[in-house]
Amino acid sequence: MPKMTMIEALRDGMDEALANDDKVIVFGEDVGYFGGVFRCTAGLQEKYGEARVFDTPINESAIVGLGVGMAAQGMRPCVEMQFADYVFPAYDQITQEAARLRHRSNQDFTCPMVIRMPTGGGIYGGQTHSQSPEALFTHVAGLKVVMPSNPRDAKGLLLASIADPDPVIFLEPKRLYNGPFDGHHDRPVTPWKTHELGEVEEGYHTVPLGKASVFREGAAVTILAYGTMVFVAEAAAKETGIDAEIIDLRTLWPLDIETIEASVKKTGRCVVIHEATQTSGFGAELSTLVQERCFYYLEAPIARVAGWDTPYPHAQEWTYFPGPDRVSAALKLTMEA
Amino acid sequence: MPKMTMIEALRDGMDEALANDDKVIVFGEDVGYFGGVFRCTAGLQEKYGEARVFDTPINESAIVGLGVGMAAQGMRPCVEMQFADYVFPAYDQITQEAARLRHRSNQDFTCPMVIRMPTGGGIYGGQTHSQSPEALFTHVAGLKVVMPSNPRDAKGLLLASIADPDPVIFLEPKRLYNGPFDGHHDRPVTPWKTHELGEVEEGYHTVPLGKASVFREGAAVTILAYGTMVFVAEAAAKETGIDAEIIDLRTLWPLDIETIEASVKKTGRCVVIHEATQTSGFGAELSTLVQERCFYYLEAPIARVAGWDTPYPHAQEWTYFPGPDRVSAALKLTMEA
Amino acid sequence: MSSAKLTYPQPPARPGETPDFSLMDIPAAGLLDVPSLSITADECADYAKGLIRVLDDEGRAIGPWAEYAKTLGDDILLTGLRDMALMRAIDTRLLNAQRQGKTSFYVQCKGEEAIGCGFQRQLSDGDMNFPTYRQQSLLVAAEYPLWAFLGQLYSNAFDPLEGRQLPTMHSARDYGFFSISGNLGTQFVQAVGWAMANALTGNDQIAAGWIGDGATASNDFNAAMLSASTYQPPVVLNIVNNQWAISTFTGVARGKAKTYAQRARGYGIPALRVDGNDYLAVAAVSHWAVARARAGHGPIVIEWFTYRAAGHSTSDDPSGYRAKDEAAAWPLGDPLLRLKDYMIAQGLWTEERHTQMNAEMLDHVTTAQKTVESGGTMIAPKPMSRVAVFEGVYAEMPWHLRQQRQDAGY
Amino acid sequence: MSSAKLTYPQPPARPGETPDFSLMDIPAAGLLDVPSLSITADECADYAKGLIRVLDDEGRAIGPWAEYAKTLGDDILLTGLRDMALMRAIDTRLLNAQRQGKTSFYVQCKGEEAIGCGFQRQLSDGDMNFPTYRQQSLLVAAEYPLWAFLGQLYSNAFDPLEGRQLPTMHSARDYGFFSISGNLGTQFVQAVGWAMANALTGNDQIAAGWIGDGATASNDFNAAMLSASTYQPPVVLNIVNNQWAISTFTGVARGKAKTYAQRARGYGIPALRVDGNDYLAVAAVSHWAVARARAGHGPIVIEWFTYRAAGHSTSDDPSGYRAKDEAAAWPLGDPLLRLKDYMIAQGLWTEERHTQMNAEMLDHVTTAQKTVESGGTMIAPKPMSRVAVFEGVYAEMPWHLRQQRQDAGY
Ligand SMILES: Cc1ncc(C[n+]2csc(CCOP(=O)(O)OP(=O)(O)O)c2C)c(N)n1
Ligand SMILES: Cc1ncc(C[n+]2csc(CCOP(=O)(O)OP(=O)(O)O)c2C)c(N)n1
Ligand SMILES: [Mg+2]
Ligand SMILES: [Mg+2]
Repeated sequence: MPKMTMIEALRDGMDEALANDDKVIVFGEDVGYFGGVFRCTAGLQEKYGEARVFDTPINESAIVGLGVGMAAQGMRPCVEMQFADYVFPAYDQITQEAARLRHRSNQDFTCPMVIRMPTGGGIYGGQTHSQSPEALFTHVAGLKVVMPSNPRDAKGLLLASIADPDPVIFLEPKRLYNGPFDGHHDRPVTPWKTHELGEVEEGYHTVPLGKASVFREGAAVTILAYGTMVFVAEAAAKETGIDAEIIDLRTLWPLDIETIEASVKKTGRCVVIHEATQTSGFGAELSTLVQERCFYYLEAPIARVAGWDTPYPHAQEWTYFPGPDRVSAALKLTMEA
Repeated sequence: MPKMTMIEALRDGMDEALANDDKVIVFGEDVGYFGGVFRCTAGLQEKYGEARVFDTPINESAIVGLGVGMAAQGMRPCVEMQFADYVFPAYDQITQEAARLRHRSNQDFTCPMVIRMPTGGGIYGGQTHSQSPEALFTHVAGLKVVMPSNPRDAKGLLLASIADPDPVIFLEPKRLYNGPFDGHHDRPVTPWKTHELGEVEEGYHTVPLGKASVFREGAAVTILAYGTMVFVAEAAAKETGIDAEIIDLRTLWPLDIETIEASVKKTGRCVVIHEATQTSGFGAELSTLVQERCFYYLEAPIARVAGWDTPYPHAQEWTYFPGPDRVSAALKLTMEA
Repeated sequence: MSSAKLTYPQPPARPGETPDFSLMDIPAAGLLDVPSLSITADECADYAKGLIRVLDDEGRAIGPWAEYAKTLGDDILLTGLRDMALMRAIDTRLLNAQRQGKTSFYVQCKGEEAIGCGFQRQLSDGDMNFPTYRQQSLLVAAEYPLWAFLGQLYSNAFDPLEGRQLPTMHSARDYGFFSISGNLGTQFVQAVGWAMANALTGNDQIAAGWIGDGATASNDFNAAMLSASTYQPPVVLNIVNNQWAISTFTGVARGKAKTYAQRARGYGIPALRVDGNDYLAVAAVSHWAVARARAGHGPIVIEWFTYRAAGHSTSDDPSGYRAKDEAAAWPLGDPLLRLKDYMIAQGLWTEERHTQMNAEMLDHVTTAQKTVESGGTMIAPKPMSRVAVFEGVYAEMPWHLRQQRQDAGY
Repeated sequence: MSSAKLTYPQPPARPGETPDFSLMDIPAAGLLDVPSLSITADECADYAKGLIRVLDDEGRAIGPWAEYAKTLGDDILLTGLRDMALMRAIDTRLLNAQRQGKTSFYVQCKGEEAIGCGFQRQLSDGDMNFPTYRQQSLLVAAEYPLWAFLGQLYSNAFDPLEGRQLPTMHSARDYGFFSISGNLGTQFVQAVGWAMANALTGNDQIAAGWIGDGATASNDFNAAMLSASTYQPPVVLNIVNNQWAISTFTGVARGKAKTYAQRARGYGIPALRVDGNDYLAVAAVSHWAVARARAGHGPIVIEWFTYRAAGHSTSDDPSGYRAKDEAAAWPLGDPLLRLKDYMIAQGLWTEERHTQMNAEMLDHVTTAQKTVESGGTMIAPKPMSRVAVFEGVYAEMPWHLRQQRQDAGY
């Protein structure tokens, strides 16, 4: 299997989708001629033409609003928000229009659309290039929310999302674009080509939505993670020597509750981690579901490790980022409890 | 003390604020000449003039965006979103601008602004006149989120919010505008004048933000509720005969964690209820905080009762609404567990 | 002390004052030509400032647009009259039903019937409207079955949407009527997206966006205008300027611009202003605009100049913010009466036939109403599908909704 | 088969092609009069289509605006030259510092110096700009202390924002520079709100909004225009049209409209188009516009016509999307050189003094840089206040942040 970065895998996925189904169109700010500020769509306009891959004005609400109209009329738009931090002008179109169109019209109209967005920090982007808005979408009925943690899943999940009959929020952990990042920002970056998950299936191949993957098996404690935090969890497990089972959610909603429940009932302990600010983050829903369903199996309180309840700072981003040390501390506490 | 509906209490609060501080201005769609579609600002333009109370174009982003600029320049805007369902066009201005201005400018600029919005269902308003978006604001660092459940608190909390140095999301449970509603939609409405909480302090008087009130004392189980659900909780407690302690949060964020912790440690049981859709709702944060802080005191799983994860339906709104029967069932389960 | 003073746009009259439109300049009928389908924004300054009218103040059809209207054939007159009469009969009966507590909510089209009725008749199969709640006249002229129309308003067993949506928020794909959301402005840009899909798939269909004067203030008005200008899809963007947005005078949304059509021109989109209470002008301009869009000349904006004769909705009482009888004082009259008078003058119609037609229409609606009410009303409700709450959130119901449906007891 | 075809606006040249502005029509200098301060949108059609220029292609100052500029006194020339030279020196040094890994990010103002430098010098104390990241020239002309300016760019102990914000997102209330957010468009309407507060408190101050050509597409552009038109506050709304939005040709945001100024006119706001690379034109029009706003004639829009000579930011390489040396081909030249040549022609300046000035400026910046770098760089960082992360989220730190601060270890 070819080795790819996550950027290449996403590009390959869109390439497959464009080749497979002429209803698929790709657009967004700078995604056309130039191929996106992260180059995820580089070369696609040249290959498929301007009618399939094009630049838009800087208006996220228009990008999604046009997408809703196109999707309802049978196209399959796969649009890009240049950064997740800039999705909010489109928040009304996504949550009040795309999310409810099928329901409110009694399936008279539907909205098969994918909204891609580079997510999370760790690139010194400051408060407007670092946010993780997943919880602002998991609260909204009618949306699916996906976040891959590696190139292989990225391609498969993206193709599954484009094929999905409903709107999908596709969050791309930009800190993982070029390599698995474990939170040790002071160490050299390992590129994806040195990692097995950098091996990506060729051709059209999907990873089903709604299925988590057990990233690392373990018996002592369950770590629920997604995106960038998966590798941070791995680092913490290794460094503490705690036999943690790491579940990579892959799809945040609808959630793969069986896999989670089975794991926590096995380990009796659970740590929930994410990069987004803690309060009302998706971790709260995870912690609550685990508590509701595994209460009598729990040997320790469910711990949360998340970003602080502050804007994402620029110079102090490693103070903000919930790195291996904070996760390790939570793991130890949970084991000792 | 005079008896007021919640609408009159809110109007009285804005009247006091306008009289007290000439930096206070009130504006929004139809709030000026007409006094708002719920009449909350009726008479205020006549009393204070168009420069203090005025109509705006139908552009929620402009309403908040203008408010940010005015607040930064020393005014104290108290703006109205005609319905909470229509706050989303302003979501970018609220979460990316108002919420972060103080922090990002290192206190060079601040944003003392109140954003009022009629919230919740029960008035056959369908999916665009019924939503409860609180969790979409509690996740955002820099915002305060307030929701009164009665006229007395409504006035006091509104005046405290207007006096607050930071942006406050002020959610008004519209089903409680005219009387305490316990979820029994098939029974006659009791007006506020027959309820002691319809008695409102005269003059300038605040209810501090960040302080919950123990709405009903009890020893068996703690119910965490806010807005409309406070009276639903009361009905469920009465109908089940369960000695439930009902905590009316009043301020959702920053949360009065001491009061909550003390109560749950006393009762050992907790039921969290809200009208918003369940997944990633504010109940998830409440349940998680209680679990994290009271784990060893819990004798039963923390239960959640919330709106279903669907759009708010029109004809079937009582199927959607988490009424006394659903709360009672959860209470019983929690007691039996 | 500053010299800067803020302005707050004021309506010509408020309650207690006499309605007054004397300062409103209303160009005479027949002044404007029928422009080439390929007219540009630069070329249409007069159309954005002026007013396309066919029927003059004496009820005569005059000028180039009258000629153009003739080419649409004579039967458009009777069709238009019947469509508008039916729309008004529905308003009458449904307002009544809501007052009786049989339905939860209603919005009247009253006074604006010509716009939706006249426009719809110029569309072809496959064309799609993105309407607002006040453009139900499009459905009437699309010959949407009355039981379905009323069923949605009664939110009962006859409701194609199974009670999910607020009355007047219809959805009828096969009748060219996109699902109404209730959020203002959002669907104007969706219409542009739909039209782009039409062009991309080369299906020869067009889309029509609809927005009220008040909602032109919404940000997605900009999203729609700019997208249409940049990509040039086959879309007709309709602005229904009925002078009011609930209690708010149209000047608040228009600002210092003289017309909404001029705002569209600023985006480089040609725009016309039309007497929306003149069925012949509506039919003619609609035919022209639809032809232009279909011919590939790109987007076109039409400002329909009209007056909201009724309250905003059944939740609204206009006596609190506008002058009594302002509707009666509207200089461009009532679309139904104006067309009727014209047809009588042409010898194509009589008072008797008109009275008879109105009676028939009321009858027609009343009969349908009886049938639909057998499905339940707000005061005498019948059980509704409660599964409908959970169905259609996603194409396939995920585990959490299956579980919630069970918890709900079905 | 449909006749509707979508259009996708194209730049005059792409990589591999020769830069080409031949189709761009650039009116001659001196054609437009200085209008009355009370000019209306209707009256300024020529100003929205045309281009206000003082310096002609031969570098002479001609026409009514040249006369007007003279009334600002001769020292504006040297001041302007020095401001622009300092701005460029900062660009040179900071680009370099970022390339060396000493800072995380930088945005050059290069080629647009005249606009911010010329505008700021016409403002008074208390006036407030709502700038974008590329208008740091406003700060230079406001004589913002260099250590603070650079401190923010180095995100170190010298940073007034204590590292919270991305470099170039300055905030300097006392220098009339509003905190930059980084989200495009949002602050244009905030400027209108600030100006409304000015009018409401009668403080005689004005506000100035700034937006790029690409960001005019954002929805809050509409929010700002409409609010300004409706309430008429004392605000100057500046559109910096530098032909590019990262890799996107300005035509994508402009659509089929010929200018951005015309879009403003559609809202009923008077709008002028100005050669942004002509310091004299900038100073004159800025003085006029600020006077108009302060005098209470309401909002005014200025489209500054210029060219983004550098890459979008240090994260961007324009060779991937635009023709090589396009900046050099820009028909309106370089603002610094044009002013220098004019001053030399006027006998007010010499090549020698110019070279000397540039050297001084570089020196000046380099010295400040040394001091500031002593506070730490990205490659040789020094500990930063980590409490700053938690402070200022609210006026008073709530319990959960106090706890998180403890958990963080300080
Ligand atoms: C985003 C949004 N804000 C506010 C509302 C509430 N609202 C419903 S109708 C209306 C007035 C609309 O006026 P106009 O656009 O002129 O249409 P008309 O009712 O006159 O046909 C308002 C403010 C809404 N539905 N959506
Ligand atoms: C809402 C939003 N969307 C996207 C971006 C990403 N972005 C940053 S700058 C930029 C281009 C802006 O171009 P323009 O407005 O012309 O300003 P210029 O950079 O040319 O000065 C984009 C798309 C953003 N900052 N905010
Ligand atoms: Mg209207
Ligand atoms: Mg630009």
